[in-house]
Amino acid sequence: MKKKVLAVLLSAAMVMSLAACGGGGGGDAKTDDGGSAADSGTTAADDNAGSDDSAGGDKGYSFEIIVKSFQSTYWQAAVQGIEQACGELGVKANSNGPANESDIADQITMINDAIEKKPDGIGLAACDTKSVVDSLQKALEAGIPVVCFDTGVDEAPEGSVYATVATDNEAAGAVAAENMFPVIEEKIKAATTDKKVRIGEVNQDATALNIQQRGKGFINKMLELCTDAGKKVAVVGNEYYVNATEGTVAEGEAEVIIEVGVPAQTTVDLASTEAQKIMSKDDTIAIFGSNQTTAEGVITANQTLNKLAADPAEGIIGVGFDAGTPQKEAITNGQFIGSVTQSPLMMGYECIYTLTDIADGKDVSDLPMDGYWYNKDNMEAEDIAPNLYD
Amino acid sequence: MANKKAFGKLKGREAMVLGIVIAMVVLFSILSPTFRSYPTFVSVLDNSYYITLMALGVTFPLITGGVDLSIGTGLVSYALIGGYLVVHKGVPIGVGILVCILVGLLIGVFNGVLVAVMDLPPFLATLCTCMITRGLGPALCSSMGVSWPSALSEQGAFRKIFKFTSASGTVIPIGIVFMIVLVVIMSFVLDHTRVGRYILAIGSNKEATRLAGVNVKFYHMMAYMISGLFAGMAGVAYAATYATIYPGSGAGFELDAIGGAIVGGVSASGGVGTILGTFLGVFVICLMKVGLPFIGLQANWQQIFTGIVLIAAVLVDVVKKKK
Amino acid sequence: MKVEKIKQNAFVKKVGFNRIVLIFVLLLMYLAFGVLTGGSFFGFSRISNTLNYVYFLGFLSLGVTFVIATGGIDFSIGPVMFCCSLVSGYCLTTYGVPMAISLVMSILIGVLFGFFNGYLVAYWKVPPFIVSMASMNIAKGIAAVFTKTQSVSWPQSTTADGWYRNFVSMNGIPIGLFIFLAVSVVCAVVLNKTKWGRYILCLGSNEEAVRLSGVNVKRWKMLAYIICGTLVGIASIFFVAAYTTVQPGYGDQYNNEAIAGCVMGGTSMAGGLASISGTVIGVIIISLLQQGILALGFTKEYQYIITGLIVIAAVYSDVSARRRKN
Amino acid sequence: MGDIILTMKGIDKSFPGVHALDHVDLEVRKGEVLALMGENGAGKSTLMKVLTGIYKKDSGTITYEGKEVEFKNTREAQDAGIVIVHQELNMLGHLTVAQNLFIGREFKKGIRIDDRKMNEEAQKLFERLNVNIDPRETMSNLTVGKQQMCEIAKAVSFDAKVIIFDEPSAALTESEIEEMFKIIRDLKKKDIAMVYISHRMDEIKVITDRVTVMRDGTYVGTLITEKCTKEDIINMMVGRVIYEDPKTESAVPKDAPVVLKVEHLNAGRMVQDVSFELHKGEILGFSGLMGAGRTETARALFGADPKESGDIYINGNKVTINNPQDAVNCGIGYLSEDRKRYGIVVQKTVAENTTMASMNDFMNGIFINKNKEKEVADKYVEALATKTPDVDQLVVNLSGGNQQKVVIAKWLTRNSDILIFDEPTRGIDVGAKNEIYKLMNRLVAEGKSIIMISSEMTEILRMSDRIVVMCEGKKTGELDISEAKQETIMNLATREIE
Repeated sequence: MKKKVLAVLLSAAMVMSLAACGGGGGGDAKTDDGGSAADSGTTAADDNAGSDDSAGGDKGYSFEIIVKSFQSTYWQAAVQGIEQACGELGVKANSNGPANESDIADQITMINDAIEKKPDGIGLAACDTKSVVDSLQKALEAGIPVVCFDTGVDEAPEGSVYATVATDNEAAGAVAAENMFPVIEEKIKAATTDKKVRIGEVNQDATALNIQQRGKGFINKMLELCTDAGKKVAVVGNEYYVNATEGTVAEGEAEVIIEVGVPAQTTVDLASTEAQKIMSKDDTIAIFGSNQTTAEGVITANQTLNKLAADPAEGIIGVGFDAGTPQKEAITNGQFIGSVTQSPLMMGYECIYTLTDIADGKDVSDLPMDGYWYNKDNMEAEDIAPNLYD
Repeated sequence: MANKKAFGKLKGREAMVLGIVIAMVVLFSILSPTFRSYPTFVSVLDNSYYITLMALGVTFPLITGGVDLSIGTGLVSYALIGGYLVVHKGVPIGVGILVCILVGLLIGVFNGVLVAVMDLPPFLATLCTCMITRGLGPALCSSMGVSWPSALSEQGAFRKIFKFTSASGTVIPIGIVFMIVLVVIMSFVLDHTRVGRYILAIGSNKEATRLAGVNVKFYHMMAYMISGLFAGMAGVAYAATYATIYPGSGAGFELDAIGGAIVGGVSASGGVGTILGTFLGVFVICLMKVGLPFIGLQANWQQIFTGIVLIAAVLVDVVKKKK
Repeated sequence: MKVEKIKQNAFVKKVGFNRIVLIFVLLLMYLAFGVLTGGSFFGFSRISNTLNYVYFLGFLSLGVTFVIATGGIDFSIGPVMFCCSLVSGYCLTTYGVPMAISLVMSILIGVLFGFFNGYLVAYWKVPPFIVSMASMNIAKGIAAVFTKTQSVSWPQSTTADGWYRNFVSMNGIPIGLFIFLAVSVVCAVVLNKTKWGRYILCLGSNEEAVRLSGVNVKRWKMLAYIICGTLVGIASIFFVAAYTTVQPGYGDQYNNEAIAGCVMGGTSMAGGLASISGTVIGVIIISLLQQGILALGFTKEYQYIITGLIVIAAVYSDVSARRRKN
Repeated sequence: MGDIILTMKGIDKSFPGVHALDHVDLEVRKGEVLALMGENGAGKSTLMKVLTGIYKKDSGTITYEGKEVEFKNTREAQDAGIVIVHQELNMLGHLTVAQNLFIGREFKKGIRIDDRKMNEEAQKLFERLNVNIDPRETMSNLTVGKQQMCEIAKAVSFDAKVIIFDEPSAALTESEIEEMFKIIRDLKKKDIAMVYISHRMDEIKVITDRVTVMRDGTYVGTLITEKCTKEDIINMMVGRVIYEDPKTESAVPKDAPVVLKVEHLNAGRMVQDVSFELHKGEILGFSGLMGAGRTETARALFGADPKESGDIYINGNKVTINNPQDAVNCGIGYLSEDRKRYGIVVQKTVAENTTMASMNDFMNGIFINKNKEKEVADKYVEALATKTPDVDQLVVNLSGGNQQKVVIAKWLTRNSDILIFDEPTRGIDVGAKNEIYKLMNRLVAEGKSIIMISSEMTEILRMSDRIVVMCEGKKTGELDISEAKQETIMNLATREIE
């Protein structure tokens, strides 16, 4: 029995000591990245922050930032922006996020936890737009202002969300379609019912609203462009997207097919299987991966298939979304003709500025962010490069 | 005479699984023209490497009558740690790979100590390690996703271990050669060395093995070390095949590997199993993963089928035993 | 001599030494986290907040306790829970099935999976580990196929159908706590005071002896899985009542936590020994641990690592205690 | 008789609360078979475990081949030439015979295990011992007897100088025992010393040279086998005289009604066309050698194993018994030979085990009526004189005889009229044995009927009213106790074996 008590006590002690040393390590790692990109976002900062903040100064506010996860480098970039803004404004921001973008439950816990800490404001990138509603209500009751970034929460209780800093995902998806279309226009025009052409899209599991919107934005725009070109279009694959589009025809009658593949889980291996399935079909002329994971799935699939090419005559046209090293390389070496990027860094950055403004008692408003098209030629451009995180 | 019968039975299971693999290939090829192409063949292999490696490793704990649930989250963790060192700390790629494998081995030792020395139920002990490894990688790499160097970059040559792309664009899946070599080596280890013999013996009757003067704890631990080592290697294979390692993923990978081993005839109660069987069993699982989308089924069906195949595989044993 | 000692501590005997240790650990942890977080951990709102989001885990743990009591394991509880809320939620939002029926459906789907698992384990003698691995895949697959890989959001509290969220808490009254405790009491009664529980525990300890006593062991074994399935169904209701949204393809992570809670409470993986009150305390310890680690400002990763280590410590103390007894 | 090879002197060993060995002496000579006898718990196994290094002795000396030794583990003892053939078989069912023989000391070629050489060596060994076993056969495919031979062969292969047999015959058939004795005589000629632990008096007489008797952890004395009688040994073992008077006449009236009738029961190789009747108030003995199919018959009758055909009548009515539930509902109770596996749930209390088969009588609505349960359990603890502090005691803490009483209580609680006792006194010491016998007699006097399967001839002759003899799955005879003699039974039990 004694031994048992001892074991329990030991384990308790273990928690404490682990917690103590673990905490230090985590903190260090984060501050490391803070200053490195300090010069990148200044133009935007001037636009927004106004003259009285130009000196930086020490405001002493503390904010809680909750991102979707740290899984992809996208969020690392966002945190970078946050820390950059913090440095400039002299405020503190504590970032946290679940292990996986699908851990809705964990994120809720984190938000509630953040509210308990009674910060001056909360910056939130919601994993799921519906389940956070209750927590936002709590924040409202506790009088803590919330700024949503990356993803807006449509059903938020009146007055809880002060401003939203987010990409218009439907428009961003459309950007991908608009840039893809001219390249493959010839092929689409040549398509007949007997000699169909196929455009693929790989979407991460259609759970998060913004990826859904992105996917739909792409499909609708492509549909519109093809229909304008006088072609009959069918959407096949995942039933959600098939049912969500209008103005399509049955697969047999169509000249252009848009095929949507959705992997069962957000893993690269399943994403690449889906991409492979579409790319190995003979009539496929183009493919779009609608976020970092799925775009990398397309690249992985191509490692075997070797079908991606910059010229429609030589192979399949690839378009991606977001950034990350593999995707940037794919663009450089001509596998992708380009990608759409959001500006996570700017979103994080603006989020802190907005929060500080609220704390200062200023009026704030929503800040829509654009999706930028980037390709081999403009990757180095000043307004693009900072958003192309590794 | 009786010996021949026993031998035949063992072969029978492997032959059956091989038959299933062939039947699946034939079926998918008939149903989907795009399936019967060389690239698809390569991609099935691509998807199989890390699962094969995990399965080869986990066969050993399974044979002792235990299980190792930590390999899935483990391999992601190891790949993260190795990749983090390479990408962010400028460590040479070789060292990164070595670290990846060594951390795997280390966790294997940890599992071994829990199960063999401290005598914890393997299921529970490795479940805990599964949680620990899930957190370990992200914690050490400040939660970042890591992209190992791509095939085109200077350090990306390691990816060619598994898939060699010639200048003309022909893809040669040399990974499969390594897998076969490993299958031969591990078959030898299992069937013709002390380690394998004692691991089989432990699975058959641990107490009797102990009384025979065998250092049971050591060999029991060895099974988990092999499992950890192969999980480390699976981490390398995973990093070589896929572009980016995302922290927090990996839960559930182990089930593909364990499922493959079980389908291949490893007994869930220990004592029985062959490496060749495991190897073939993995292909049943992988073909299902890659093949089902090709024949027009939405991705989710593969999970339902995997479940059914697993139960079917075990039922074959149950029915056989009844006879 | 020994007898006397036990008599002296009648209270200890009644409550059980294990539970006293557990409660002690619980209090210690609570205090430690409270002090470390500068007191913000002590508040009532904090506690009830925390609890609202862990009831589902409690139900899962209760369910899996029955299965582990038979010497089996159920690895599919998390994904099955998601399958329940996804399928019934999809019917609710897409086909306009009334809320009450959807809730009943959630439970029924859980029961169905319990039946499936139990039938395979008890009647076809497939090892429980494999059965649950399979049914985990099947649950995920069915949920995803049914919902076309879309997440499902149950109605918000402000809508007409939002009343189901009152199960968790209504106007600040922790209804969920009452329901959870009530269900725990029912479970404890079932396990300790009824024929069902008696047979489930006995067959977990020595199935053949029970069979040769003329007991239909298959039926009782299956029953344990069905009870588990029912509780998983209930858990699914509490999950959506707390979080509203469920997405297909997930749920595995809750297996570990639920099993960990159960094992922390002293239920033996070898079967035959199970305690509902232990499970309740165990699951609270696990949740408190997770909340506490978050409150200390650590990321999720540390929570995984520490939970893993703690469970190892708990199991080791249990195993070594039992080894000394023999 | 050869020189002394092993001497243990003043061996003392205590466990918490138990003085297991109290200055025990033992002396073994080359080329002899020394019987080590004593009741259960006398300390025989403990002594042997001390010898082979499993336990560490508290004091005393062990002299082996003239040198004082102290082995740290079985491996060291083996290397020195002292090997145990265990009571419970230590085989690895999934491995082959040769692999089993050489486990822990495989022949190697580099890092490769040389299986071929192992097979050859095993073959040579078997030839030397004159047994016919294929070294390449999977162990679990062998009969229990052959497996035992493998164990002995393994001991021999260690170049053992001292071999300890721990109840080697428990699972063997008569012919297998004979085969084993041949090997033992062979080994004797090779000057190997053997310690033979057994409860079977007849074997002791046949095979051993000297008998050392232990009682309650102490050394009682050593006798020359040839010069002593069974009674001498038993007296030394128990310190009190046991009367093993056989029954001479059936106590059952001729016209007692038939409560159970079994016709043409078939269940696999071990149960072929078995028919018999059981009268009210009768003890029907089932005699035969190990593996004669008696237990299998009982299990098939009880529905524990599937049967192929056969009719069962209870009190003249035909009944269907497909599983134990049916049997229990027909009023049959089965007390297995292997209590721990088939009889009791050791981790549960006496009360819980008592009511296991009759839960429905203890329900109060949906709840278990624990008061009534305790009441009934108390009643049987008293009636059967079960030694337990209270009914809340876990059964694992009770001794074998008392565990058996709990199983009996279980069936009495269920009101079973027909009780099948399968080896009711196996593993139970002599004192407790008599109590079980008394109890059985009391039960039949109260109108119960008993089928008793027993391998002990004295038990059969002492308890039965009638005797059914089985051999190789067939019923070979049925005798009234008045005409039953050891020789007749033995004759029937071995009739088909030439």
